[in-house]
Amino acid sequence: MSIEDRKQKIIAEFSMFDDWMDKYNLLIEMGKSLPVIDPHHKTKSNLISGCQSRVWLQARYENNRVYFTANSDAVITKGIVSLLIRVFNGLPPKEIIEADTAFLDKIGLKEHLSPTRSNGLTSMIKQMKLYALAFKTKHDSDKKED
Amino acid sequence: MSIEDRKQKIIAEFSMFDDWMDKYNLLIEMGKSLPVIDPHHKTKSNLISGCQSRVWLQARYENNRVYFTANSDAVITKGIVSLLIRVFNGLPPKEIIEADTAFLDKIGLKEHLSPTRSNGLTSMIKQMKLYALAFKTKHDSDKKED
Amino acid sequence: MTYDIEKIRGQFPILQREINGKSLVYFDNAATTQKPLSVIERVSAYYRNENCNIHRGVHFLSQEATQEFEDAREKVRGFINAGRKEEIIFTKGTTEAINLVAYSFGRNILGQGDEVLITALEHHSNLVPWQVLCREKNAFLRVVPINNKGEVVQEAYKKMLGPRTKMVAIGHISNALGTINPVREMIAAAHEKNIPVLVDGAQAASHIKIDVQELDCDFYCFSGHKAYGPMGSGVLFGKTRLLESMDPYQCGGEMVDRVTFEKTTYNELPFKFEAGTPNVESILGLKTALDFMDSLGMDSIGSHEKALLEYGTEQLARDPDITIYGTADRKTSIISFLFKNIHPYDAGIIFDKTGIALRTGNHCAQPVMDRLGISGTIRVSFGAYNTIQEIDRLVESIGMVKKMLG
Amino acid sequence: MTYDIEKIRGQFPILQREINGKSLVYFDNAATTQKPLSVIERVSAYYRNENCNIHRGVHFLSQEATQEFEDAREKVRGFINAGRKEEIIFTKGTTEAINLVAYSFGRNILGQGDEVLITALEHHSNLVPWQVLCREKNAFLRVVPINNKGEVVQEAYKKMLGPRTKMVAIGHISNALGTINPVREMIAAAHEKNIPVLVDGAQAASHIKIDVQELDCDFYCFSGHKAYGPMGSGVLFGKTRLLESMDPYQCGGEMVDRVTFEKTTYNELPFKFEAGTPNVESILGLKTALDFMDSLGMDSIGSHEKALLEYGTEQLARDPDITIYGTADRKTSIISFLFKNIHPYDAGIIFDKTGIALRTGNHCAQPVMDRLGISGTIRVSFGAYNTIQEIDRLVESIGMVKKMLG
Ligand SMILES: Cc1ncc(COP(=O)(O)O)c(C=O)c1O
Ligand SMILES: Cc1ncc(COP(=O)(O)O)c(C=O)c1O
Repeated sequence: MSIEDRKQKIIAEFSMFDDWMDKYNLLIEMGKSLPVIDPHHKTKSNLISGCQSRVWLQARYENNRVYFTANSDAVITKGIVSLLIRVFNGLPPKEIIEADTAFLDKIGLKEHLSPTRSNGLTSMIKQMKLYALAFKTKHDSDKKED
Repeated sequence: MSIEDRKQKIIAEFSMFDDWMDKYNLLIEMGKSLPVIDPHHKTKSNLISGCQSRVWLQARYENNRVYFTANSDAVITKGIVSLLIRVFNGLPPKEIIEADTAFLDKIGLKEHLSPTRSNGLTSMIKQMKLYALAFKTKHDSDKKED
Repeated sequence: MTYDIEKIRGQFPILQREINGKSLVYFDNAATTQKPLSVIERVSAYYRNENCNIHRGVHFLSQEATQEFEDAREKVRGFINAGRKEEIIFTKGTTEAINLVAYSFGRNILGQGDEVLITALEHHSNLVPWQVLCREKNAFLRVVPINNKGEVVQEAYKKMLGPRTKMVAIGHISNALGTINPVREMIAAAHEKNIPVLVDGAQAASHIKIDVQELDCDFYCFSGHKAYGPMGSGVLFGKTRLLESMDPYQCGGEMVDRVTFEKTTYNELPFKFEAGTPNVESILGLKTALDFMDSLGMDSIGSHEKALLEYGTEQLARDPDITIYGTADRKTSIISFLFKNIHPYDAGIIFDKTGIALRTGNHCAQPVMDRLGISGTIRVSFGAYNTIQEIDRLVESIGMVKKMLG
Repeated sequence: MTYDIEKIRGQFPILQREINGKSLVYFDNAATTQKPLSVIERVSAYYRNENCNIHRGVHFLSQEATQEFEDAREKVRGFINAGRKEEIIFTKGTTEAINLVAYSFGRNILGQGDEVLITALEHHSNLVPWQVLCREKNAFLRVVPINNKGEVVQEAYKKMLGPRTKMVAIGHISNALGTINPVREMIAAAHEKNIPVLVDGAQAASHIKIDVQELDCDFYCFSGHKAYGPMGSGVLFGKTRLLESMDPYQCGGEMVDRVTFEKTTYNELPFKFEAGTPNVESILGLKTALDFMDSLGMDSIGSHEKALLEYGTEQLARDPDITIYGTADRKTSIISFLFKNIHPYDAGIIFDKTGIALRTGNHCAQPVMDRLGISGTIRVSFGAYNTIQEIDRLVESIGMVKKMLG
């Protein structure tokens, strides 16, 4: 599924509900399907700074695609990071780097887009893009050496 | 003349005019009758700080009374210091120390009462009272030693 | 005089606001208070009719605004009962005030191996400046411990006042737990050993009557924005003798007397410490804010807030899923708590959705959290306009939080 | 687009005011500008509907205000064309910005015997902080001379950029004389020797388009209150690389990442330099002020003010009793002058009585006055809302001054 399709699918899922309570319940449910980070990756270096809740995020590169796992001690944060992973998982680095994340606005979770440092969404997205960038850079330079 | 009488007289003189121009002309005229400070007293230590214009003020103590001389390079300032001297000159220190100078408000020169540091009126009054205080302290201690 | 809560609320336009379809319950007063109409209008009137740069102008606007500005200084003097107007320095807030003292006073008195004493309750603003200073001077930052109720252990404090202690810096009221410290006794104990004391009154100014002469503190500071005044207004009180002995902090316009390239002499107090164009607007607004509090009476505000604290504590304490942090014998206006098994951040989001503005996190007091073995709390903090009904709304929302997240 | 002066004036309520029975002519813009209604209303709306403490709150008000605050940062970035938003630090004004750089940057790079270069035109705020720093470091403050027209002598400047010069700090526009310095060339010359340059833009921000990337300055600062914005708002731009290398200035809330009693780690840019509760009100107002200027266009403001400067200069130059100080080839918006035989203070009082607000004195630039051999000047400074008719009023008042005092 393309990144656009993924976003549309998520928007559709959320648009089924009018009520914030239902939206949040859905978000919390989604958190439960998060590809959970392996406990031994729950290290300080995988901790995303700037969140009130703790979020660990780990990435690996396989067949030119990036795969993420994550976890958080807050269930709403967990829902959000799982949303992001649903959108980004298994994509080539370039697509992740260039991805636009305004869709979060459309699903009625606008409050998480504000630049307050407490929610850390910005930090999460930044970290995912940084991973993608690192893999891409490595990939490109490996190629050159061939 | 008592200090009260002096103030009343000045208030009466100014109340003859309605117009600020006439009041200021009177003030400038009054400046001309200032007991002018002797040039050799125009020293740095007699300079009052905090005025945009320079004001020198000197005091002497004679027969238990304080006498002032002064000068300024600005004619309005000169008028103001001469007003003050008219009120304070030749009084015993105690009366100067306790004097209330709100009469300046009554003569339509309120702007000079504001605590801006540029006009220095507050500094002038403070300096005159300080002189009076110094003379009184000396006087009292001289007496004790008698 | 009765405390007419509806009339008081009517003075705060923001309380009419709806958030997420619910009328706003503002319980984040320890972060910043809302502003009464009188303050908002004072600021607006200033810009409409009076705005100018003060102190050195001879023109009418400047004279008028200078007068108002200096009247505000006199008002602040009276509000905290300082002896002299010159002892009131305007800053942009508590943080700047403490940095000023650390820089201009602390650097002079602190030598290698000396000690600065703070408590485990301090806000970062009354901790990091001393930490940085101590590092610069190879001195030690000593921390008086707190007990499980969140009270500073007084016996420990007295023991820690040692021969190397050069400065004590203590909060009047803890912003994380609401504890009121016995500052008067603590100051007396420090003074017995000739140690100067700074009191961080950021959380006190809007809740209790402050009397710096009675406290006999050497420095006292607070922020206007936490006391119904505009942002950007702050107060540092200092004893004349100490202020006179200190070097300036920031340098520039206003704080100088005579400037040449070779040498600069400084202006007299309080201007020596007020470099740059003063924030006239915020100081005039602060005066109006203090007038507002005086019109209610600090005692009345205090008893109203006490009633809220008691009722709120009662309600929360009754819930077996809630733990309250900070149970000092003397506390005010703040309830910090946690749910069992619910992350405070999650709870905060649900509270917000139900129209309740409160704060979650470490409240710029990480060491307090470390001491309590938690990463943060949910903090409800009251102001003069809060009501019992709003606490009932909180209790309702607690139900919602538990339903969704429990 | 035509420059509709009546419409512009209509946006400034204070211009309707009468002073001493005359309508106010406000010619003290270099001290502080008046505020358009949009700014006054922005501040008021903030306190009525949006007020709260930002950045760490999860509640709606805090999210919303944080967004607005960070939008304002982006607006400032665009206004001075900085490359990155993180390079914009909010301060309370120019004075604080320069003190920050002197403290956090100057102290690191300056050693014994090194030199800081300023010009003879500087405002005290861009002089005293360097003087104090040099004294602390046993370094030297070098002053580039000006010629009789009030221009920095460029040959001297280039010669003085020596092997010990570690920092250059220059005003963009002189507040005493109106001289526009060729900062771009001066920066290029300093950079050839790898010397960083701070530009004090306090007098520039409201008059000319600023482009920090084109200037290639290392630091740039200005005050909101001199650019139609609220008091208490200021901007420091710094290049990322330099800001990253610097220690924090003030310490407290907001600027920390993790705090323990042993050690504190600092927040990332720009927050590392923004300790304490930010002055949200003033920064939102500043954004509106920049919007106001953009809506007129900096070029239009510039040509309007140029016309005022030319007309005013012409009128005053024609009077044989008047001497104009500051006749640089490139100058803006400021006329400093003196009467023969009339003290500027006396004149200022008469001007005030006729409703004209201008400034007399040394304009916080005593060294400039010393250089010109005078104790002060009468300064007229223009803003976007001033008119030719107001200059005619000035000329009328000059007649009055001479009649009364001449
Ligand atoms: C050239 C210049 N630099 C610095 C300043 C200081 O600005 P502020 O007082 O807003 O800090 C001013 C104005 O007073 C100025 O004109
Ligand atoms: C106890 C305490 N001290 C200091 C501060 C810092 O105040 P400000 O951010 O207004 O400088 C605060 C509030 O943030 C506080 O609660």
